[in-house]
Amino acid sequence: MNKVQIDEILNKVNGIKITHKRKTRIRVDVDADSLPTLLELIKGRASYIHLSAITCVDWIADNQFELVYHVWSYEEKCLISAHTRIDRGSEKNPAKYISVYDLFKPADFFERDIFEMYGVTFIGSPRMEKFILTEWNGVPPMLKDFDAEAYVQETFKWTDYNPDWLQELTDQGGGIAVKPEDIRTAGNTHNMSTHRERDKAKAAAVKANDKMQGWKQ
Amino acid sequence: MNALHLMAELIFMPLIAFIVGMMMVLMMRKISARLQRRIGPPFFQPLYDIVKLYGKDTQISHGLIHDIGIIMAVGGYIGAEILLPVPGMEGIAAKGGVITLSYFLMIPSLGMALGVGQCANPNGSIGISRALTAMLAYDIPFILVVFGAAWHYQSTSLIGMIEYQQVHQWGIVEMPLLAIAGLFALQGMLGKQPFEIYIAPAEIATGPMVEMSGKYMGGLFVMQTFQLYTAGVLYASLFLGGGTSFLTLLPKAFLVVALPMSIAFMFPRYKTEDVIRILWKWPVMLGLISLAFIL
Amino acid sequence: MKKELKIKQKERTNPLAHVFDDFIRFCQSKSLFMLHYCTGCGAIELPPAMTSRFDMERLGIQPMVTPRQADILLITGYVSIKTLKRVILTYEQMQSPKYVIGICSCTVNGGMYWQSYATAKKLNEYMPVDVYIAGCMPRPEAVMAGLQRLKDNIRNDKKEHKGSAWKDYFKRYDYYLGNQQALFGEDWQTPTDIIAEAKLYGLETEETYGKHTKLLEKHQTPLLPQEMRIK
Amino acid sequence: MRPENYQAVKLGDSNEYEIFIGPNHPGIEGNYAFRLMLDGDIVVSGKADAGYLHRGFEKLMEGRLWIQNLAIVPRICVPDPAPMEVAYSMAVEEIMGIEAPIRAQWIRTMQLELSRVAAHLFTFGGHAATTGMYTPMFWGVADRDLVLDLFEDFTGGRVYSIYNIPGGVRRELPPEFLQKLSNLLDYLESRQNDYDNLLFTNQVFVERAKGCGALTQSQALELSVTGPNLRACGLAYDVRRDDPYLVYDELEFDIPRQKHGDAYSRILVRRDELFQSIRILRQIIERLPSIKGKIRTPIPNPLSWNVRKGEAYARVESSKGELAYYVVSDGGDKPYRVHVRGPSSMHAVQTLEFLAKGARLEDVAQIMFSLDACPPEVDR
Amino acid sequence: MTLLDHLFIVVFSCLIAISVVRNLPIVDKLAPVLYGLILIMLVRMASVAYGGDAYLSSFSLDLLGFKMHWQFTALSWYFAIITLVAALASAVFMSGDWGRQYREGGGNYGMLQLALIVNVFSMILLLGSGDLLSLFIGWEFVSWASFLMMVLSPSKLAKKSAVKYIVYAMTGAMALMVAIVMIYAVNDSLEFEQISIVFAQMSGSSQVALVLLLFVAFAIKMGLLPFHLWQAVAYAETPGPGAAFLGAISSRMGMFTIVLVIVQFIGLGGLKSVGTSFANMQTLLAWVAALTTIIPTYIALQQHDAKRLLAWHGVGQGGYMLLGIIMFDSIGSAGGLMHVLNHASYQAALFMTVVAVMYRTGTSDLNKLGGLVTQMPLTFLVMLIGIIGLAGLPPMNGFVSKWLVYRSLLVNGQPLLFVAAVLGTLGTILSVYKLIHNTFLGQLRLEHQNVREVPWSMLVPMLGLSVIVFITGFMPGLILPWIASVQESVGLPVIAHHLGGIEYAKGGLDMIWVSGILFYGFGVGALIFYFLGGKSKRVHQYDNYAGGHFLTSDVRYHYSNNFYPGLMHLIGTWYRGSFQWLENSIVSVMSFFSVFFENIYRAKQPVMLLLIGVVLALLALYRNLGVGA
Repeated sequence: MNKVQIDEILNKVNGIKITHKRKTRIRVDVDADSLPTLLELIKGRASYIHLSAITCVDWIADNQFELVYHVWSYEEKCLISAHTRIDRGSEKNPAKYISVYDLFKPADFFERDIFEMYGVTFIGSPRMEKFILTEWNGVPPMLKDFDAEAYVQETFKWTDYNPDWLQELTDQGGGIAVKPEDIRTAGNTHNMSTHRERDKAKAAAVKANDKMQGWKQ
Repeated sequence: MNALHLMAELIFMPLIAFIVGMMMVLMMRKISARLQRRIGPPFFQPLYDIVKLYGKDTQISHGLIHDIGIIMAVGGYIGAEILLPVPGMEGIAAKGGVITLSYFLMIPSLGMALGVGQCANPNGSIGISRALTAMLAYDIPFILVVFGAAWHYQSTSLIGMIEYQQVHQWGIVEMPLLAIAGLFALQGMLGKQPFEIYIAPAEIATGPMVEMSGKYMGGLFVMQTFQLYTAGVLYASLFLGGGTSFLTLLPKAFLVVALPMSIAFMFPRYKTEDVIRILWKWPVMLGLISLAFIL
Repeated sequence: MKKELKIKQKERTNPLAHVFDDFIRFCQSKSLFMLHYCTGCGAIELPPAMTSRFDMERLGIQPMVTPRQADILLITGYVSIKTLKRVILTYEQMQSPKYVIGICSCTVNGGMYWQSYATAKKLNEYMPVDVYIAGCMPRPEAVMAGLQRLKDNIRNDKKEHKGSAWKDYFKRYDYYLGNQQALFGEDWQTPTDIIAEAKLYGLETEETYGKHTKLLEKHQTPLLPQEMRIK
Repeated sequence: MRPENYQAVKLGDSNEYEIFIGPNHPGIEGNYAFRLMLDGDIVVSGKADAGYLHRGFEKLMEGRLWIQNLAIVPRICVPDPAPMEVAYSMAVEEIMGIEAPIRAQWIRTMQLELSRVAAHLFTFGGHAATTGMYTPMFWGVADRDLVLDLFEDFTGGRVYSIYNIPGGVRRELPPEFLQKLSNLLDYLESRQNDYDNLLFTNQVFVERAKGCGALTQSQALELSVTGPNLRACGLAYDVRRDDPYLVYDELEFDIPRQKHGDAYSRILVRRDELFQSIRILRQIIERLPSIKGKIRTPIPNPLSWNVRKGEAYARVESSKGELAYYVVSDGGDKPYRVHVRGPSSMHAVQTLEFLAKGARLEDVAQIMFSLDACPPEVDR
Repeated sequence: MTLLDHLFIVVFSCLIAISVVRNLPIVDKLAPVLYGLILIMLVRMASVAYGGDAYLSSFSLDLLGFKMHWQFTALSWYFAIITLVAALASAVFMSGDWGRQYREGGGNYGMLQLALIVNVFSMILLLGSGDLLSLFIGWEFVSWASFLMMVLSPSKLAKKSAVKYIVYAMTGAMALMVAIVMIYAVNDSLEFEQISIVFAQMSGSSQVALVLLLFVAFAIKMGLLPFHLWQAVAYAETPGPGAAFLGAISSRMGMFTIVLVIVQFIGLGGLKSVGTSFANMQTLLAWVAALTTIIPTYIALQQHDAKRLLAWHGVGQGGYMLLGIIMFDSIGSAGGLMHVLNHASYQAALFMTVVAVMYRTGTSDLNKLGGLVTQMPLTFLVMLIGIIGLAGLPPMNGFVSKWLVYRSLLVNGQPLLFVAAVLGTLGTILSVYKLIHNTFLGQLRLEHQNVREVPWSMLVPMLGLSVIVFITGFMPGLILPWIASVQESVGLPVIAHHLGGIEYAKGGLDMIWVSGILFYGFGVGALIFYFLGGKSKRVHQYDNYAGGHFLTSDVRYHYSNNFYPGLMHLIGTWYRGSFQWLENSIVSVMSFFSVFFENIYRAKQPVMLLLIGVVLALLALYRNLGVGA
């Protein structure tokens, strides 16, 4: 199957944008509605039977989640990455999408992973329950508006670090020459100043953290 | 037999068994280390382990039967050692004989089974279920061997058997097939690979030992020393002519224990049904052929 | 330095008691069973330390399967919150004297996962740690050296008091419980009754109890052993 | 746990009972758990329980510089860390549109194959230990240690080498290194007979492993099984051959495969792969001295390195199967999103649950180890 | 009036008394007293068990021209004393709270009491029989008495199994009758002595027929292979202490008649003369015995119900008795005979423990129990002693009798039988561990959290029986004189015994020493345990290793079902394969007959009398014909 033939099959999907990145990589962008059709099409017509991964990307600025389905064909030796964007939803009305479990069995794992890491519910996925984060009660942690660092600073008092044995070493003239907190503050000003929306995100994260005070139940 | 002599035997027979058994444990661990290209533990390691376990500050018990199980396991073997004659000490071997001894050897298993049962841990219960099944497997060839030996020596008393062999030839010369069957049974009795189903750490997390801590575990370690000693000395008495002194008996016993150990670390474990199948096939066949010659 | 807490333990009157104690301590240092629990990536350096090249068994150290049988709990690297709960359960199920060795930098202060929302940072807030072996990850030689240090600590415990950190868990249970509650929530409860154990073995001090143990008593489902009774 | 979990409840009428394999259990690989519902010794159902090793890697990487992330990527899979670095570097290179110099590519290939040798040696022992044979573990780990010595020699780290960098590798090989490598390969080949006698043709082991956890090819494809596990089902699929990266298209090697898809086929595939890797390494030893040149394409100051906007999906063949990194950059100094597709995330969850169902309790640990699942790849 | 007459009168009056007061509350107190009275009567006759002469009854009865008479030999006395001890224990057991619960549950308690005394009466009658006719009548009585007890349970299965039993029993009775007729036809006499005389005169094929007929008759009662299928279900369904009584002694009446008729009057010579030298009748019977030890034991291993499990063991242990007695030497027969008493003692105790557990928990399903040891420790103790006895481990009495049987097999050079016997013992160990594990050990279920120990009225007989199990194991010399007298009276070689066991060239047994050493070992073990180790702390069941997981209450963490899966993978197919056709064929034949007999059963007692009448009429007819010829 050459480039033309695969394009022909792909073009059956409405509003598709095909990018041939290199010989073994094709990027396609489709609407959320036509993605299942596309997957069914390339699985049935072009032997793309190996679902390599499903990735979710949180485009918080656009208020959208990008779902990327990486599908490989053992015969064509080519990987199609199907990109689609869905609405990011809100806390009350979380994002929803349709499951592709009936097409690809491994979608069970990836969709469950996205469910707990991003909070996207996949309709029709067999096990929409927690798997890795069974003992985590906060917001889905991979969301961009969850600031892990702020959360850590608040939960773990790990920087005031004075164990007995360290004190003994310090008494003998050894120990930690530069305190971790000094390094941290220095590092912050130097390295992280380039982050575009650092302050904005930080503020949002603190807000989110305030909301989820009740996670330690 | 005067009372003093008997008292001495009651104390020294288990004690010797314990000390020799610890050396056998050491030998076992050294053999495994050598096969695995290691150095292995120091000489007193078995003693350190047992003292350490008995010296634990805290330990848990799941109830009285858990305690009694360990007492039965150790006590049953202590009783068995007194039924097992060694040079210079006959204990009460004349009052029981080899059938009684083979029954005595089941008491520790039953004791351990009871103790483990009260732990309410399915890993332990599966281990016991497997251990009892393994007992069913290895006891059939073992009992054939005992039968053959008793018939051949025309005695069920181990003293009589040893005397016969001292006068005539060793049992292994006169009944080689039966002796081989006995080795098979021994491998099963010691619970070493390929018949190690009831410990099986990767499946049931050491099975019966799963809830044993401190002195409970220590009891099982003591039991292991007795087990190795009993197996070695019993086999040596049945087939290798026993011994007139410890100098002649103990090398035989060590050799008997070393043989299964050296093949054990080269094999994985069989599944339970395969254990029965193997142990009921080859050693039983050998035993029956041998019995056909003897009878 | 934290103050020395006295436990109400009976004086041993037997003149040979010290000899016995020394002997047992000597055997304890010579025979260490370590728990087979790979909590993190540092576990990858334990097989080399155990197997043919470095052969831990020649030092009297061998792996054991369940916490009941083991003496050493090796925390091999970062502990996620989910693991930490299991580690605490496992630690409480182990029988004293028990030792904790924190391997890898992550057990010291979180290591390179300081930023992570899912890992606990300082292990000794949740249980007394005997020896830390820093490094990411420490080589087998370092692991062996750490274990050797632990052995020395146990043997010289009478003089240097470094080999009985496990008593600290009973003595200052309230502190450790407090840290655990802070992380896992107020109604955190393990099936092991540490307070009853401390009472039974005479290891309780005034710091065994406190507001956190009160909180525990308030929330817990009492797990008393079934007593054998005839009537 | 919560107090309500201890309040006694009435149990149902079912005679099935539960066994917990892991996290603290010798029958589990790493810190992972598997809950079994058993009837007698037949597994009625198994449920994987992950998250014990969860560190939030993908979140961590979003908060660190491109170059900082190199320090943590290998920690995703401990027994076989090298493919992680390489895959990450390859993904970043693809976004940046740069390519590592040819010599660096050869060195990377060598690193990957050495890592594969080490990982397979480790796996044999683990697999054998689940059936009760511990000697291969002692031998295998000790021999793996010799490989780790070489790693230490040329990267400075025994396990985590952090040797790669987007654009190439950090250091030139030390002198005499290839000779040492050649000696090691001689030694490993001389051990082949010992391993065959001890493990691969051991009658009892063969009896235990044959038919244990058998997958058909169509089941394997349906479950996205990759790597040696897929090749054990008869499909000679290998990322190195089918989606070539580095210099694999210049190397000669076979793709070993077996027919039955059971534990024995899987371990045989790994055994054959070990010797194929040795073959590849021999070719590298032969050709590497003739390939001269730089080992690194220069990149800007890594502390303020903004990778241009884009995304890349880099795949490599690790010892466990197809490993992929999906990296998205929004043009900042940190990755916008990194998704790690570990091969074990397919093997350790759905495949394991599928194979455990109806299996015997004796076989569960063997199935897991024969799949060579690596839990941190699931948890990340 | 001899002592035997007194005995009969006392037993008969007890029967009358209990049948009169059976529905009054006083029967609870009266019944144990009456059984005690009978026991005292038996003890007064004890001289017969120490080498004294047999007691003859002065009663005799002329029936259709036959003179029936009764006698009490050492053999009769031995079985009678076991019967009475079992009956006394059962009566005490049901006299208190158990009986109350049984009544409240809608059970017919009066009928149960009546059934028990009828059983005792009929057994005494059978044991005292002095000729073939009184034997036959006693035999019939025993069959119907057991039937009376079995149908008491309201369950449908019980009724069905009781009918199945009576079908078998009638078949046996027919066989016995034909055998009696065969004997009678030759010499016109029904005295026991005629058997050996007649047997010597018979042709080869008649000898085979006679032995087989007699054996079939007795084997059915004893539940020997291949007639074992009725027994376990029938006994297991019998209510409470009735099961204990039946399981302990009822089927041993078959053993009694085997000893009385086959061993005493046909003898080793007779059995060996039948068939070829390679496969004679002794070999056949020995193999029947061996298979009886193995097959029911391994069926027991598969049971989920505690009572069934025990009942199947009851079948299996019968094999040891026959195996011992069929060896015809002093130790073997002593072992076989002694096993009757030993088995009765531990089997009754075990049944009672199971009934006690049922009394408290309402179930005997092994998958629904567990962890009761803390709640019912004394019951556990009794069961422990009982299973050690049943498994035949030292120091309990089961060990002594099994040891004797083994020793005899060894002396006689029977390796295959020896292995078969060991196989049976090992299977027993496996299944009794399953019994005690699933009942008393493991996880305690929520619904059993408040279960308490059973009341003393139930504990006393259980403990009493377990004391017997232990004492006769510790000092088998208490029983061995009785055995020796029995051996003497039936013409077997007599065992040389002392208080601790037996004397035998090249390896005897002294249980006082053996038990002493065992307890010495336990003592040292306890010393090591309590003085060398530190204090231990009791923990809750949830504080348990679960792979590092938290064990919570919703987890079923008790391994009970399919307890020996490894073994079942190997032999499970045999159950389904090779035994199934046998059982199927017998069951289908039986179900065909049972329709017929159920109708008879509906017509009740008159039919029983009718049947006896028919049998006797046939007998008379045959006699007349014989005279005529």
